[in-house]
Amino acid sequence: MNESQALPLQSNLPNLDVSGLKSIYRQMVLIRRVEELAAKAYTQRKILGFCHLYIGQESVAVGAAAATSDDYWITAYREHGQAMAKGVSARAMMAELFGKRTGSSKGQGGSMHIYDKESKFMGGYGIVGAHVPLATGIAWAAKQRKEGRVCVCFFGDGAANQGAFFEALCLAQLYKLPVVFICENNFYAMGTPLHRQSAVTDMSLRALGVGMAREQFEGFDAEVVRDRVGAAAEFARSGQGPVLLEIITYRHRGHSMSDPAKYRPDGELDEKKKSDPLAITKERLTQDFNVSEEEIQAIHDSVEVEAQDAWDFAESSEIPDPANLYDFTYAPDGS
Amino acid sequence: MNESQALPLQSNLPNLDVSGLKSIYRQMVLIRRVEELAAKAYTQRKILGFCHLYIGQESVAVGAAAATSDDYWITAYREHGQAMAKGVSARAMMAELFGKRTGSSKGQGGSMHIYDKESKFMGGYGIVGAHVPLATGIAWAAKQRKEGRVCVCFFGDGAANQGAFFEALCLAQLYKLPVVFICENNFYAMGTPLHRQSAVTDMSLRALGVGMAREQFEGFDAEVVRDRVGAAAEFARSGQGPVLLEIITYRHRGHSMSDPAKYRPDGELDEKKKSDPLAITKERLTQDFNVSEEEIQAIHDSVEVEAQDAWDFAESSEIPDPANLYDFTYAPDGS
Amino acid sequence: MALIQIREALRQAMQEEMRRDKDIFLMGEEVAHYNGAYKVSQGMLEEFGEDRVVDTPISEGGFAGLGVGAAMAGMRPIIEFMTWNFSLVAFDQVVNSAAKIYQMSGGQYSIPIVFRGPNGTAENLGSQHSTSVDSLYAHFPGLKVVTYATAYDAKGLLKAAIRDPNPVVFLESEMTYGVKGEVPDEEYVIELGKADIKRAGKDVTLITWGKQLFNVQNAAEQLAAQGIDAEIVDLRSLRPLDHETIFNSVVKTGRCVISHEGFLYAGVGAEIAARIQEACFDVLEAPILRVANRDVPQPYATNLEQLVNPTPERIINTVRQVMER
Amino acid sequence: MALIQIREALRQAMQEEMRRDKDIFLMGEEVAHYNGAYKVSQGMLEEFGEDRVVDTPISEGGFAGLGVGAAMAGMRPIIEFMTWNFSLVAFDQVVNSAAKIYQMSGGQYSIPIVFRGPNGTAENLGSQHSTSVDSLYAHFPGLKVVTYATAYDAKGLLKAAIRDPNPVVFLESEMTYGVKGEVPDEEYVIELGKADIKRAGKDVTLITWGKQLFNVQNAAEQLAAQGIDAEIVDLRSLRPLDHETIFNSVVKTGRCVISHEGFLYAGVGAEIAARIQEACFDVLEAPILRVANRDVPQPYATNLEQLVNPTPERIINTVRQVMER
Ligand SMILES: Cc1ncc(C[n+]2csc(CCOP(=O)(O)OP(=O)(O)O)c2C)c(N)n1
Ligand SMILES: Cc1ncc(C[n+]2csc(CCOP(=O)(O)OP(=O)(O)O)c2C)c(N)n1
Ligand SMILES: [Mg+2]
Ligand SMILES: [Mg+2]
Repeated sequence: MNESQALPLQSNLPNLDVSGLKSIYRQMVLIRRVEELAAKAYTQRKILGFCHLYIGQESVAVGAAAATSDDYWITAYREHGQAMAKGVSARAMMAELFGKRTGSSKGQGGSMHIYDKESKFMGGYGIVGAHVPLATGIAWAAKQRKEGRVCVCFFGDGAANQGAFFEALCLAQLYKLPVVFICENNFYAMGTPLHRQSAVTDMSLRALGVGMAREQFEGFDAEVVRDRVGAAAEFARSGQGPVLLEIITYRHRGHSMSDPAKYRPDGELDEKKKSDPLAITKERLTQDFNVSEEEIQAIHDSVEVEAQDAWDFAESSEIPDPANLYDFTYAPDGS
Repeated sequence: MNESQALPLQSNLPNLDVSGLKSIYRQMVLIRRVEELAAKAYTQRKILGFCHLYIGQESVAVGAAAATSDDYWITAYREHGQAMAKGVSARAMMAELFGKRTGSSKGQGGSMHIYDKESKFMGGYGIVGAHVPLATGIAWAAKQRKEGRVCVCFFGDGAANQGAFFEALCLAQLYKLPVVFICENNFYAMGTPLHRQSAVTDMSLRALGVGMAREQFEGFDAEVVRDRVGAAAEFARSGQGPVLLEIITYRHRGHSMSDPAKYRPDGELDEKKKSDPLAITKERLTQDFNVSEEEIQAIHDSVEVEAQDAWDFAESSEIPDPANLYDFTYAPDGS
Repeated sequence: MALIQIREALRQAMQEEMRRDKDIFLMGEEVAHYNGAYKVSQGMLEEFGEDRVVDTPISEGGFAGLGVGAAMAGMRPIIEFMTWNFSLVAFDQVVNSAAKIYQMSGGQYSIPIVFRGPNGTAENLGSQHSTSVDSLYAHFPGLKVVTYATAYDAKGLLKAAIRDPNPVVFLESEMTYGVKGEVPDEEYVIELGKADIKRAGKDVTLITWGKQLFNVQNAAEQLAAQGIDAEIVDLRSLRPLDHETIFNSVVKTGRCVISHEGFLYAGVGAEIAARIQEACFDVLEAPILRVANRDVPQPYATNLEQLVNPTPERIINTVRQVMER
Repeated sequence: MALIQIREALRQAMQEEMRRDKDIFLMGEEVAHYNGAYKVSQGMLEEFGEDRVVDTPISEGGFAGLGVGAAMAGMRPIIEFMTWNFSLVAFDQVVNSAAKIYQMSGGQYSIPIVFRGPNGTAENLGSQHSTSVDSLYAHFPGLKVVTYATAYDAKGLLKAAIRDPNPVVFLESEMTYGVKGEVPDEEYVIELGKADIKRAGKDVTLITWGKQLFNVQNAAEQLAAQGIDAEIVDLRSLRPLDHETIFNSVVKTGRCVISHEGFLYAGVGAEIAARIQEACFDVLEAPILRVANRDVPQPYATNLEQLVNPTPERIINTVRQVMER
């Protein structure tokens, strides 16, 4: 009772076939391309405010989505990739970043607050750590209603120092709620490297203090992420309680568009780029599944079209109607 | 680096001689007697508001004081016993409870907010868990000024669910601050037993998540508490970092004066009273140190005098001067 | 009509709503097995079971957030803070999560949640246990803030709060849980956002809310004996505010005193004064005065505490000042 | 005199004080190795070392509490919140620990601490990153609340805040860190609690604080061109308030508009309006009006955000309304 559950857990997901893996690859390429365009739009001041890119971490969101497509997701402000992996279209995404009424949050939220009820994407949040308790409530509802769903909750290594995170772990374990907590350890919280923000650098150890099942693994390979998140989700879904996963990853860009990321040790970025999620999955496709370079190129071409279309859509959409300014403060009676 | 320090730690305290043990015994008897009088005064409405008694837990405070008399202490609202163990006189204590200007906080604080700068008693606090971060700051100051002091921080089993507690653990371990965290596990947070408020019931496990040294032990014997707290304080004092101690204890009364404590299982209280701290130390004195029943009685007699004197002092002291109402909001310039 | 305690009125409101809608649940410290720190939820665990009346660990931020998440996913949580003092460790969840998700999501997720518990000063609890949070929460668009003084209002307003699709901050008082009042046998709901004239009068408008109504009523009776006929406006809802009732009364009397618990500085009373002087400038015959706590952290000692609190005596003196203009 | 950015003025204030008193240290997220999220503390790690310029994990409640504890034990911490939005997870530590320990201890422990960081709306940051905390903290006796618009005020006030034996909430703005202003070469300190007349005028009093001063100055210039001569009172200190300067100005002009960032409801502007109408009732020729954020959570889209913010245009229109009475 006082001991954390031994892991690794068993995953019951069938192996991915080539079309499944191609779709994962395409999704990762699309996220990266949309992020690149977002960066470009930001420098053109078409996107404003804070903008935190997901480039380098695509395998985490896309791998996790392959295992939990009908489950709830909730996350922080670095959520463009997660939103798209879960089902937000490139158009709705980009339009939100552009602050247009066609955006996923109608231009109210912006980069940090993408929501999509349809795909059970419960939003991106700006107060570090504060969304983690929300995950326990979503899981509470799923459990009470016997939906058989879990809530997947993403947060960073830096967030694992917040009291809100800890309280959520305590509650989830006490009530045995179906939450898969995913700490995306990209080794930095803004400019602060992990070893200067936490005495332990294996963040999955946080689970020990509350007796929660846990696992730490590298997440550059989307297939591995799919498998391990699938296993954790099965565990949580079956009523055995929550799981804390620490997925090791890396962000290729600065913390946000305004961070030049000068704090990285020389060579670190180049070293990490050797395990670029896109390259890993591409290699698997070409080496193990004999997918041709032409097919790969076709994926990239179709992504390019979709991403450009998203840009065009965002650009040509209308800004929010000032007449609706007061419509988003209170839900109307009866809703 | 990611592993909690192995315990038990070594204590370098010399054994207590008979006079040391007698003084511990006297202190425990005094605390109990003052608490009993506080209960009586409460029923007479001489003491008002919330009043949380320490009866049953005396060995923890008195044992800890024997090991850390010149160190800083900070605690929650169940602090009468700790305040007295650390050096607050029965008079100043009782006068504060009576809301008199001669009280330790001049009648401003009341039962939950006893302070005494002189004896480095940094106060009792009313927001569960919120004082735990303060301990890290006190230890920060002690460390910066190379005082060689530690900060001993008491809190309950219930408090170990608060985010503030967790954040304090993280900070203390990251900065290797000289804090001895003492979780007084009396098995209840108000009416909620431990197993319904936490998935793990060994609260010292909380340390694992941040890589902190830890130990769990029974604290009914003040000598044991002195030894183990001494060991933890040595460890922290020597610069090796904080320690989380979970000291198992029991409160004989309800949560506060207004709680009839009907939630206890039948027989539990009687069972626990078999390990009454006063009885244990008394037995040690009479059996191992050949202290006579007359000497024991003399201790009780002198305590009775001191406790009654405290009551009389409190009763006869003046209430605060209304003219000073505004003197406690802001410290004057230059202070 | 039945004469019941306020705690029973609140309990009935929760029970009736929970019977009606299985998505409603009550969560907080000691609400289940202990039957509530102040016995508001007495017997509810027995009726509704552990899934719907839920004890929590001491982690207000955590379970307030749990409630918000559950609301997003379609449930209707009632989150009890043992007292609102303890909500200050959950402040961010209330003002940044509950209050803003409807807006941040562009209207996709409404947050039908009630946060409730006792607010303000009780007696001799010291400064950390005596905070009135009224203005802290009423400051934020996205929240509704509701309070009551009588059993009738308590029940009708809590039912409305539970049915509201928005986060409602519902302010009670441990000092008055035992106060009895008449409550109809048949079901009723009191619309949020409507003030109530608790006493009609023509000389001066007294604006108040929450248990401070009792002090104001006491003052009004004494004033009546002195020939001053005060009208009492009990706001009940602090956000939204019922401008119409407030302004109509002041237009009628031309004079106004606002009395509330808690600190004066940037309190709800300041807001009301600011609005009244704006809307009723031409009819005001005297400045609007306020009677609230004196500007110090609440002291423990009884004599000091009484000096700090907004007593009937202080209200009377202030009204006399206003009348003498 | 030197022409320097506000961030440099703030840095100089901290540096000068830290050189003078080794008990002062700066702590917060990214303040040391990263040189500050907004480069306010640039170079300070190098000068003062890791013991006195300290990076923290993301745990505002934890390190705010650490600061309070250190202050109790005799140090003088400066705690930086990367922005004040994030102080909301540390709210309890500021209002229940920092603000009350001096009182709870019967005056034994003073808490000489400065909490500082940028406050209020920047641009397009969405609702969770755009909170103005002014009134939330000014509500509490035990705290002082200070802000500035110019480099000169920034430096002199921050030095005073650091020297103050009480907890000071010091409100900055990321939008103006780069704004330059003249600062004397010799040392100076600006006493807390003193407002400053930023423009003398006779027709109407404009009260403001923080970076909103720039909008108010802009409005005043346009108004001058229209023949309306406005006096601008820059409060600088929200708690304590400088009644004398405020009331003298309103007595002179007979008209008043208050403009500030953040929400109107129970904002600091409400408090000032309430006090002015009380103190200056007989001289007021028009109601006191307020111009603040519109009552919605801050939207992301630029056109909506501009609609929400208290712009010079809105100030001008409001002043004209007041003048037409
Ligand atoms: C409560 C709070 N404190 C500080 C910030 C400012 N901030 C935004 S992101 C961030 C770093 C978070 O790091 P991590 O959790 O590792 O996530 P990552 O950015 O690496 O994805 C900080 C300090 C914030 N948004 N909220
Ligand atoms: C933040 C907060 N939440 C709730 C309370 C009400 N409360 C006071 S004591 C207590 C129980 C604390 O239990 P524990 O930490 O085990 O300490 P013990 O009373 O057993 O000494 C509660 C819930 C509070 N004071 N502060
Ligand atoms: Mg990170
Ligand atoms: Mg306990």
